[in-house]
This record gives sequence, C-alpha cells and structure tokens, in this order.
Amino acid sequence: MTAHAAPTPGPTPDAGTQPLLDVRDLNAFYGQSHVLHGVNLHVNPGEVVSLIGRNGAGKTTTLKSIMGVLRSRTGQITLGGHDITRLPSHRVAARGVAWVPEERAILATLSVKENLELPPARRGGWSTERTYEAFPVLRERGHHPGSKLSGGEQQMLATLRVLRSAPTLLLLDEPSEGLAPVIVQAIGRMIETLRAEGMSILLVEQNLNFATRLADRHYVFVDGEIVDELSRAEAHTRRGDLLNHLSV
Amino acid sequence: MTALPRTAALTDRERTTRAVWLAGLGLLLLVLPKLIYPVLALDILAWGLFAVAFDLLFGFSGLLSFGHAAFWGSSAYVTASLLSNGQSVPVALLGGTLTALLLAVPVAYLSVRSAGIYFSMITLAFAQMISFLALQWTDLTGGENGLQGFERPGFWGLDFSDSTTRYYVCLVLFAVGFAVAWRTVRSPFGRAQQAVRDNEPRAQSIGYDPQRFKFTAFLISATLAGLAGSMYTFGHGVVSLEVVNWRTSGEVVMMTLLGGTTTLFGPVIGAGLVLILRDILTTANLPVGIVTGVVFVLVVLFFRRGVVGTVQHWTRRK
Amino acid sequence: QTLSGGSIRVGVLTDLSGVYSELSGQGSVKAAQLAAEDFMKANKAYAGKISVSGVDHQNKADVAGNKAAEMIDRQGVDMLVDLPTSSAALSAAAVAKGKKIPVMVVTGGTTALTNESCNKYTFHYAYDNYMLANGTGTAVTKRGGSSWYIIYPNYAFGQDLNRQMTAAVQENGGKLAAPSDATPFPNTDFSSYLLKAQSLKPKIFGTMQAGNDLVNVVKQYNEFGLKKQGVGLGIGLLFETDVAALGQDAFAGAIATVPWFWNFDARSRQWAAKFEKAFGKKPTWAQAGVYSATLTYLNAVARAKTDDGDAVVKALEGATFDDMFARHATIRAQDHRVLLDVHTVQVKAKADAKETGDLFTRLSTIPAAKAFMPLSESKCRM
Amino acid sequence: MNTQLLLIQVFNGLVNGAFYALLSLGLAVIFGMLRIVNFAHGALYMLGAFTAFALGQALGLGFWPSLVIAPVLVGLLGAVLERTLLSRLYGLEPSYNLLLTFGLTLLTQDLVKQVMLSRFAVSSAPYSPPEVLSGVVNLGFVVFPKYRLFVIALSLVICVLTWFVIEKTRVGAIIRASTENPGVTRAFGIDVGKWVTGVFAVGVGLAGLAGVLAAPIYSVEPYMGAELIITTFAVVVIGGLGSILGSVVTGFAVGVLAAVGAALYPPVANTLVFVLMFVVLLVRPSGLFGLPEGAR
Amino acid sequence: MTTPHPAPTPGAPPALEARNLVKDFRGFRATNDVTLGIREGEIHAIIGPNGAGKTTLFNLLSGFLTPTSGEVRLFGERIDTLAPHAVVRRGLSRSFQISSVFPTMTVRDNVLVALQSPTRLPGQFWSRLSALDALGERADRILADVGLGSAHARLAADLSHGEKRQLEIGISLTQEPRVLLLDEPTSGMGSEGIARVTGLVRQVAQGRTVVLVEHNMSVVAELADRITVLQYGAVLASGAYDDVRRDPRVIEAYLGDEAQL
Ligand SMILES: Nc1ncnc2c1ncn2[C@@H]1O[C@H](COP(=O)(O)OP(=O)(O)OP(=O)(O)O)[C@@H](O)[C@H]1O
Ligand SMILES: Nc1ncnc2c1ncn2[C@@H]1O[C@H](COP(=O)(O)OP(=O)(O)OP(=O)(O)O)[C@@H](O)[C@H]1O
Ligand SMILES: [Mg+2]
Ligand SMILES: [Mg+2]
Repeated sequence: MTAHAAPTPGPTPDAGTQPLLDVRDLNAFYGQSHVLHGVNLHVNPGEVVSLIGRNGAGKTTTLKSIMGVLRSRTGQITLGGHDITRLPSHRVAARGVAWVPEERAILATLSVKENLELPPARRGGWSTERTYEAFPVLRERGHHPGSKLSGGEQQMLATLRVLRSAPTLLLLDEPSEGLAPVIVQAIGRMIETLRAEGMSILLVEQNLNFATRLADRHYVFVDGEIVDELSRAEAHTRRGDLLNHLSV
Repeated sequence: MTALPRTAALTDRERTTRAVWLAGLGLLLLVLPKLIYPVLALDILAWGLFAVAFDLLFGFSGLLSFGHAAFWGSSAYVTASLLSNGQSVPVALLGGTLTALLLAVPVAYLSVRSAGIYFSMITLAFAQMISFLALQWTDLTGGENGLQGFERPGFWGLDFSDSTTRYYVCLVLFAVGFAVAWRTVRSPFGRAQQAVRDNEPRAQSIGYDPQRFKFTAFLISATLAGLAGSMYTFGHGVVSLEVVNWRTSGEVVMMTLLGGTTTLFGPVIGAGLVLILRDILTTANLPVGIVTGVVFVLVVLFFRRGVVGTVQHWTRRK
Repeated sequence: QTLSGGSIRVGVLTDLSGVYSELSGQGSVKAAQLAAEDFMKANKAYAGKISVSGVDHQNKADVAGNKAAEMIDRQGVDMLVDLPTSSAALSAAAVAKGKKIPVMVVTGGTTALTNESCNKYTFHYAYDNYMLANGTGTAVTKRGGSSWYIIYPNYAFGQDLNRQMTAAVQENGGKLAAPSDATPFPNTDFSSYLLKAQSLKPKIFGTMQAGNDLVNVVKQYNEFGLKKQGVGLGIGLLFETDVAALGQDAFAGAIATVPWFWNFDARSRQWAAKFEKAFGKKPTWAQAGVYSATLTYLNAVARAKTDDGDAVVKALEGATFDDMFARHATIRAQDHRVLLDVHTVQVKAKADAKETGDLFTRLSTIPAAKAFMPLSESKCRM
Repeated sequence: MNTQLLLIQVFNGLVNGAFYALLSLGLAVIFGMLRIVNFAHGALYMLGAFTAFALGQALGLGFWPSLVIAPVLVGLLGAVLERTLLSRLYGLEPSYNLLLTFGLTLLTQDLVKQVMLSRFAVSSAPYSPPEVLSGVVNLGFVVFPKYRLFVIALSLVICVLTWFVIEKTRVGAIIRASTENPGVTRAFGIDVGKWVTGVFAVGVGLAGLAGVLAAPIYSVEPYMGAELIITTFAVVVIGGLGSILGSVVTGFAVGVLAAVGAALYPPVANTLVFVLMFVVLLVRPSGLFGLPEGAR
Repeated sequence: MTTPHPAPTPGAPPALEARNLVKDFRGFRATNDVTLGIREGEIHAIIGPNGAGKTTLFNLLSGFLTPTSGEVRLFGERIDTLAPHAVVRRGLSRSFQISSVFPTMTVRDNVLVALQSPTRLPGQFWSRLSALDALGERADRILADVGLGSAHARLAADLSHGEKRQLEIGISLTQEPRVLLLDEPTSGMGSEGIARVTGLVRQVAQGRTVVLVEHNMSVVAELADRITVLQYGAVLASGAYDDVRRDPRVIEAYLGDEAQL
C-alpha cells in the first residue's frame, strides 16, 4: 500500500481539467470472494492509462466494474462528473464508454459483418468502410460466422467494432493478445491516432513493451489493490520495480 | 486471495452430510408404507427410480431425453404381458427391464450423435412411435383399455397380493437400481461423463470418445428406467397407454428438476412430492392444473436448484 | 341388517378435473348424494348410515386403481360408482374384484366390462358401445337414412363402434356409400373426410368420434356446408356438453342414442328439477345414471340386509326394477349388463327449444330387451 | 391416389400447414433468438382463440376486431410474463425455461377452463367464421370453405412479413447477440431487455393470431393447444432450430405431407411428422435449414 | 532457404509429417498444400500472420478437422482419418488457443480427469473415485508446474483469463504424448507466466517432440530449434530462427519493426 496510490480527490492540480473517469474506493465481489479492495484511479481526457499486474490481479474485474457488467461492487464511479455507479451497462455505453472484453467475446451466431455492425452507430464513429480499409481481411471474411475467424482476426474485430459508437472512453482488455507482431504495431499506431483524435483509453496489458510505449500513466495491481502508480518516464526509469511487482 | 479453497476437512463434512442424507432417505423409505398408502409408496419408488435414471442422462451427461417414457412404458407393458401369460414375477421383471435395454441400443446409437434440443426431439420422436405402436398393437397392450387383472404369483413364500409385501420387494429393487446410479456417477466413468458434458472438444483432446460415454450412459439410464417401469406394473397390476405418453416423459423431467438435478436424492424426493401432491388433489377438490402449475412456477423462481439442491446449497454455505 | 363399519359408504370415483368433469364430475357426486338421501328417506332403518365421498381419478388408470384400493381399505368404502374413462374403469374394477366390492360403471363405456373383462363384482350401467351404435344405426336407417358414410377414430372404442354401427345399418337394409374411414386419434382436422362426404353425397354422415373430436367434426361439417347439401348427421356417442360446446344449431337435426334425457317425461323432469335445485345445473344423463345406479345398489343392500359384497351381488343379479332413469330394467346375471330402455333422439334447433336445455326430440324408444348386446354374443365368462 | 384427390389433400394440408407455420414461426422466433423453449406456446394459441370468443361474448366484438385485438392482448400478456418471470432465468439452463413454461401451460389451461365453465357455462366454446367468409367456393376440382382459403392467404402474408423483418433488418442480429452474450451486447449500448421482451411478445402474439384463426374451424377448448404444441416442436426441429425460413417452409410442407400421408394410410397421420423428423435428423442432424454447429 | 523436409537419419520417419495438406472451408482455402516434417525430439515453432492457418493446421494434425486432401503421418502411420481421441491414443496431444477447460470441475479435477483418460479407469462405472488417488501426486505436480498449486480447489469457471491459460497448458501436459502441439501457450500470460511456461516447455521437451504456435518472438527465439512460417495457408519459409528472422518476406508479412529485436 503506497501513499501515492490514490489520486487526490476533487479537482486535479491542473485547474479546469476534471478527470473524465474517476473511480473511488472500488470494491468488487464474485459471490463470496472479495476481489477488488478499495481501488482508486482516474483517467484524464485524452489520456492513455494502463493497468498492469499479474494474472488474476483484478484488472479485468476493474474494467467490468466500470462498465457496470459486474454489479456486485461498492464505491463510486463518475464519468465526466456524473455518477455512473448505478447505471446499467447499456446506459454507461450510451454515455460514451466502450469496452473491448478479454477473450474477444465475438458473437458466434452472428456473421463477421453483423458483429461489426452490432454496436449502434454514432456520429464520428468508424464506418464499416473505414474498418474494412484499416483491416481488409475483415471484408474478405464478412459473411462467415464470427466464431470461425482465427484468434487474431477475432481480436481485431473485437477492437474495431466498438469504434462505431464513437466512444470518448475506451476500455481495452489485452488488445494485443494473440496478434502477430505487425498487427500489434498497427494496433499501437491506431491507439495513438485515437488519442490524437481526443479519445481517452484505459488499457489492460500483459505485453509490457506495448503498454509502456503507449500509456501516459500506469497503475500497478497486486492482489486486487493498486500498489503503485508510474508516469510514462518512470515506467522506463523504474522498470526494475515494475518487473518486481509482476513476479512473485 | 479471498476465494474459498475446498479443503480436506470440508470434503469430510460433505461426506458426512451425504451419509446423513443417505441414511435419512433409507429410513424414510423403510417406514414409508406406514405413513402413506402402500401402493402410493410403491409408486414413489418406481417413479423415483425412473427419475434417477433420467437424471443419470440429463444431469450427468447433459442430455435431456424427452422420450424416456418409451423405456419405462415398454418395460411396463412387457412385464404385464409376461405376467398375463403366466410367467413368474422375477421373469416378468427381468423381461421388462431387458426389453428396455434392448430397445435402448438402437435409440441410443441414433440419438447420441445429436446434442441439445435435437437430442430431446429425436428421443421424443422415438417415444411417439412407441406410443403409436402401443395404441395399435392391441393384442399386446390392450389398446386404450389397457391391461389389468393379471396374476402376480407368489414367490419364495411371499404373497404379492399384499401391497406391503410388494412394497418391500420393490424397495430392494429400488436400492439396487439406486446403488447402480450412485456408483456410476461417483466412478471414474462418471467423471469422464462429466468432462464430456462440460466440454466435448476438450474431452476428445485428452483421449475420450464422447460418443462412447454418452452411449453407455444412455444404456444404463434406459435399463434403470426399464427396471422402474416393471416395478410400476408389478406394484399396480395395471398398465394403460399413459405409460408411453409424452406427458409421462414430461412428468419425469418435472420430478427431477423439482427435486434437484445431479443430486441423486433429488429426483426421488421430487417424485415423492409430485405423487403426493397428485394424491392430495384427488380429494382436495382443487383444480389440478392450477395447483401444479403454480407449484412449478414457484419452484423455478425460488427453489431453482430443486428441493435437495436448495438444502445442499444452504448447508454448504454455512 | 349388518353393515361393515356400521354404515354404507358410497365411493364416487370420477373425473373431477379433466375432460369428463363437466358431464359427470361433481354432478355425479351430487347425484349419488341425492340417491342416498332418497333412500334413507324411504328406508328409515338406514337413516344416517349412508355417506358418499367423491374422489378424482384424473382419468389415469393407475390413479384409479390406487384410489379404489385406498378407498376400500382405508375408508371402508362399500361400493364404487361412475368411473369415466375405460382404462380407469377396468383398473378400478380389477382392484375391487380382489376386495369383493361391487362396482357400478356408469360413464365408462367399454363393452369389455361385460365381455372379456367382466367379473363377479362389476356391473355396467347406462350405456355401452353396442347400444349406442345399434340404437342410432337402426333408428336412422329405418327412418330413411339408407346410405351411410362412416368415420371412426382409430382405436378400440372407435373400431368397435364402427363395427356395431355398420352391422346395424346393414341389418336394417341400409348401405354404405363407401367403406368406413378410420381417422387418427386424437385429431382436429377432418376436412378430407368431409370433402369425401361432399362428393359421395350419402344420406347420412356417421361420426363415431367422441368429445373434442366430435365437436371438431360437427364444427367442420357445418363449415363445409354438408347440412345444406342434404347430408344428415348420425352420431355415435353424444353428451349434452358436446351440444353446448357448439351451440344447439350446429347440431340441429343430428341423431344419436341416449339412455335418458332430463325432459323425457314427467318423472324425469321431476327428478331433474330436484337435481337442478341442489346442484345449480341441469343433470346430464351420466349424472342421472349415477343416481339410479347408487339407488339400485342401496336397494339391493336393503334386500340382502347386509353390505357384504357377495350378498349384494347376489341381490343385484337378475333383479328387475324401474326408476326415473332406468325403465323396465333388469340386471342380466350372466354378464352383469344392466338392461334398460334407451332412446333415439334428434337434436332440436334453437328456435324449436321451449326452454333452456331443451335439446332433444325423442324419435323412438328401444326396449330394454333389444337395446343391448344379446347374451349369445357376450364373451363374458365369470 | 388420383390427382384430384391429391390436389384436395394438398389444399387441406395447406390449411393445417398454415397453423403449423404460424405456430412454429413464433416458436422459432422465440427459441431461435431467445433460446427459450416456450412450452406455453400451445396454451397461448388456445388463449388467442379463447380471447376472441370472450371478446365476442363480453363486448360483442366480431371476428375482425378480434383478429387484431386478441393477438395484441396475448402479446402483451407474453411481454408481462417475460418481464416478470422468464427474465429471471436468463443465463441459466434452458431446462428451467421449459419447466416454467410447462407450469404456465398447466396454469393457463385450467384457469381458462374455470373461466369458461363459471362465466360462460361451456366446456368448449362456440365460435363461427365472419359472415363474408362463411360458405364455400367452387374451385373447380373441389368445393372449399372460403374461410380456409383466407387462413392460407393471411398466414402466408404474416410469415413473409416476419421473415422479412427478422432476416432483412438488424433486428435479428441484435436479438441473437442479446441472447448469446447479453453482457457484452448490453455493454455496446443496446438495451437487451427491451428487445428481448419485444421479440417474445411478437412470437407469442403470432401464437395468439393462430388461435384466433383457428377459433372458427376447430373446437375452442382449454386443451386445444396441448397436442398441437408437440407436433409444432417437431416442425421447428425439422426446419432447423432458429431458422425462420425453415419453420415456415417446413410448417406448410409438413401440413401437406401429413394430409397426403393420412389419405394413404390414416393411422399414421399423428406419427408421420415424428417419423419425418427422425429421418431428417438422421440425415441432417441440425434440421433442413439449420446451421450446422454453432446452433446450440 | 527452405530446407528439404525428410528426416535426417535415413529410415527413421519424421515424428510428425504433413504431406500436401489442403483444407477448404466453403470455397475458402485455409491450408494450401502444406508439406512439413517435424523431427523427433525437436522444438518446432510455427509462426505467421493472423489467419495464416496455424490453428487450422493444428486442427488437421490432431484430428479435429479432416483434410480436404493430403495426409498426416505420425511416426509413419497415417492419422488424418482418425477421430481426435484416437489420435491422442497414438501419442499426439494438443492445447487450444482459446482456453478450453471443464468449467464445473475444480482445477485439480480438471487435471485428474485428463490423467485418468489413458488408464482403464474411465470405462469402469462400477469402481470408486478413490481409484484415482494414485494419480493425485502427478496432478499436484502438474499444477505446481503451471503455477496453479494454490488454486487447485477452485472451480475452473472462476479462474481469471490468464489462470485459465495456465490450466489449459496443465491439461495438455497430462497425456505425456510423444508429440505435443501447443497453440499460443503464452498468450494472455504475464511476464512471470511466460517465463514459467518457457521453462516448462523446455523441460517437457526432453525426450519428446514439441510443435508450438507463438506470436511472442522472444519465446520463439528462446525455444525453437526450427521455425516454419505460414502465410495464406502455405509455407512461406522454414529454417533456423536467425535465418528466418532476416527473411525480408517474413519481416514484411509478420515481424515488422520487431525484426530488429
Ligand atoms: N471452420 C472454419 N470455417 C471457415 N473459415 C475458417 C474456419 N476455421 C478457420 N477459418 C479461417 O481460416 C483462416 C485460418 O485460420 P486459423 O485459425 O488457422 O488462423 P491462425 O493462423 O491460427 O491465426 P491466429 O494467429 O490469428 O490464431 C482464417 O482466415 C479463418 O477465418
Ligand atoms: N467469475 C468469477 N468467479 C469467481 N472468481 C473470479 C471470477 N472471475 C475472476 N475471478 C477471480 O478474481 C480475481 C481477479 O480476476 P480478473 O479476471 O480481474 O484478473 P485479471 O487481472 O484480469 O487477470 P488476467 O490477466 O489473468 O486476465 C482472480 O483471482 C480470479 O480468479
Ligand atoms: Mg483479465
Ligand atoms: Mg490460431
């Protein structure tokens, strides 16, 4: 438990910019088991923030809690100043949050195209055409069942489809998993473009190189708690600490 | 980590709980004919074993048969017909049970290739054909009049015209059937069966042939259903078309779910509850459908694990 | 008098919740109660000594057997009455036989009761297939229904009815316009048979369906306009409730045979009025039959001076009697068929009905001796 | 069998097929998309017929208004049932749905029976076709009731319409997604509950519509849907679970086949559909129009 | 650069061999004439862009798919017409790219049920579960090896993504196959898990043949004796890691910037 784990509540030092997402004292449960213990974190507008930690540390659980998919939790989650703790997830989505779950969650009974076009389109969101241009393979396989895509293709589809809704905050759970190095690089470039377009991103990653290259700040999870927070620069200078947290 | 690891101590406790259940059920069944009318008690044994047989396939293999009446019913008819032709009771019981087993071979072979609702429908289709056959083949089945009034000649000095004697004979058969089911689900075979149910491709990838396990489970289940069906005939001394009707297949599903699937005791308790409810309704002057309908709805909404499952859940949490 | 348990207990084993509950059901229980009351009034020695209980067998053979046994063993029931659904009736009869308790089957119609499945303690009251088919077939053919096209549900009841009906038609000089057709059972759509009837143009379209199947046949008979095309309707088994289900006009002109109907004559009306006052509805013939059967049994007890099964059976066998339901009745000792006068009736159009529930015009009465299967044909060996 | 008789049977079969198609369409919509084995479908069909009858008795409404109002009422009831009862079971074993809807079937049947007996004093309710459609028309080879032709036509229209809405619009994809993975779908900003309720109501409404259409030709009684539902399940399975097109085509085809089969050998009529199903499933384990795999 | 495939020692067939394998999915050719020989005892990596057909190739090799044409041989014996469970019996076992475990069983039972499979026990519906006790020790060792020792009593359904991946590997190890196919064994794992799995693969590779699909190049670099690169369902290149890494076609299609690593 370190002192600088919890960001100071209230207005942030740089006046006028209120965090886009603010999570305070989040506790989450699966039935009897208490998985998150008082997590505090925030994401500023236009920022890429990563959550890193060992398997089972609680990263995915944090994203699910923000999205309102996991309902048994306490604490407060605000988005742009509005309390979204109690909103059902479709209302959270309507406020501009998009979630790319781990394990891809491709809908097997839908074709690739249907998967792609499932999230409601919003102004400024990616059109089907734009997606196809970015990843032509999806056009090629458009009418195949979503479940028949290769693992990596599924990962791309999962990441791209939520862009239709032009989210302001993107929750990405291990977007580089199972992707070929060239595609990982492409996804990295895409994240940079999105940030440039003003999107905020909360990123869960196991691929440390990928995360440290992209994120402005890092939260380190150990056993359901945030034990450290590193800036972009610190991620390089304190790499030893970081690796320490990630092993036993 | 806050997850609850299952320690050895807990397993011991579970073992104790299980023993308590077993003893309780055994004791209850021993005195049952004193508590309720013996023929009704006998009915509970037969239907209870039927439900256990069904659950062996449904709960433990994930295959919902909607045609189990075919095995129960054909065994019931064959038993009755053997008795009518002057065969002794053991021969009749055995004949009925074997009929179910024989019938199950082609049905199992054809149906375990499908899964989910398709499996249910194939078994239903098969049962419908058996039911059609029973309606048409009046020489064997007596058509809609059914078969009744056949002898149940005594054996080993037992007098089968006494319903209490019949009950205890059936209790022995029930115990045998229940033990087979018990052993099966708690054997390495049962484990493999569960693996196939949980994740078929994965089971294959570690060397299991899913078809083989489903097929074997089907045969065991159908045979036990057959044993139950012959007990039913032996107990009642009547068989009518009802035994091959799809409603019978449906009823056994309901009993199992009501009592709690994959609990083994559950189906027996479920059968008991349904039959006792049905018995109460014969004189209660309440509309049968409304009462049973409400019971089912309430059970699904509030006691989803079934009676036994719910109790187990409570005790486990404590 | 020696009564087991000091009293006579009448058990009405019937359908209180299913398809027959409207035509027998609680009404049958009430009818048995009326019989007990009437009997106690007439025989002061038995006052307060008769009780009636009704039990639902849910139309299931196993439940019927179970309940019969339990009523006899646990409640000390001395006789069973009503018993709709053939398999349930046979099952209860088999159980009662083992316990030497008389059974009066009223609403169950299978001829097996007085043939291969007959037994010393079972009596068959009111009607059976033979009487229905024979009555209607004879009456209709005699009235000029010379050509027939018959359909029957393809199970023992229907096949039996068809056989008897065909025989009756042919015996009286009628012809079949085409061989009878077996229909699936149960069935909702009869259009192909009705279209066939349309092209055959027989004088009479005979339907051996019962219950809902009958209602469907008649509904579609009207829909296909057969009545307008001059094809008459002959019905195998008709209950008052069937007529109510479609409205009287749908059935108007149809001919059937019944053992009784409430406004048949003054005696029956009088009883019907009493029943209606007690129960709130007009009696069906099945309910009236239960009344009569119960009374007949009680009278036999009075004659035997005991409710011992064997003695009562002896008193019943060969008895002749006459009540508001059973006219010129005899109980045939050899097969326990209760013989009584039956009536061929025609359904009235609504406009011709003089009061509510006025359904039938009597065409003819078949005397008891001729109405039922002759003993020579019976397969009963008791 | 001569061609005239064959033609007649085809027409008869189409009428039965129209009912199979409407019912299996509703079932396919509900099962295919919501994964609910709606056992109560037959009871809701019956409720459609009964509502038409009751509307006539209580409010004097004729066939035409009932044809619209009764299905809507049944659909609304469906929506209520889905919201209050079925929605509690999502994510659980489908067998719970089966048990629940089975219970609802028993309940509905007996409730209607009580109402019929106590309020209308009949155990089976009379209902006739509307004036314009009563009577027969001569089709040359056969004299056929007008009303039956109307049934064939209307059900065809409804089937095509439903097929179009589901297969040619986004609705189908949304619903399938909602049932396959409600969590993720909701997280896309789709109000899963609303869609699911809507689809259930429409599926059930189709059963109600079939019921109203049946009222003038079949006996209107509490158990009129009980046997029918089993046959309809078979039809849905032959067509391939969840296939809208499959259920419609198979509905009509089975109707015709059964009618022709019954004319050749009447006793099989009730069993024919099951034999058919058996054979189809042996050859094509996921039904005629079903997707192989992934359809579970 | 493509090395000729047959085995080095004449007479000894390769451990696993694919000859002219083709797989079509409704007009789409996912595997295009793949010929491949895996030498006994080597660790062979298969890499290639997403959708190149690596998993499909595994499915063909392990019997989960039947090839449209071509054949698969395991120690010289044809296995492409066999069902997956029969292939396992002949000594080839695999893991799945997307974790595939038995959700209603505990972690330990997941491993136990896999361990009992090659024994005679599964057919015996009359014997007791305690018959499995003999396998318990092995199960615990495997769990410790994959880092799930403390999680042995939890339900597999309740594991986190990475933990499921670990169990996935554990189940695959139970069969003690002569040839082991691992589909992206380190995906979804953190650095600790990756290190563990790398060590584990090296350890189990003693005396067996391992084929692995990986996108993590450092893992490939560390483990693989030889590499085959697939693209559009066909073999693009094959050889030692350092050779393949420098192949411009491989860099363009697959490695990108990472080639400099
Ligand atoms: N059953 C199937 N039906 C149709 N297409 C399929 C099927 N299985 C795989 N494919 C297609 O075949 C191609 C190869 O898929 P495969 O899963 O083998 O790729 P991969 O090399 O394993 O990719 P990744 O690295 O992303 O896992 C993909 O384009 C995929 O969409
Ligand atoms: N459905 C569940 N039921 C019970 N426990 C769960 C469930 N899902 C996750 N857990 C447990 O909660 C803890 C946190 O899991 P979470 O999925 O958030 O981990 P993670 O940090 O995302 O790990 P990974 O990198 O492996 O995906 C783990 O111990 C996990 O086992
Ligand atoms: Mg995770
Ligand atoms: Mg792959």
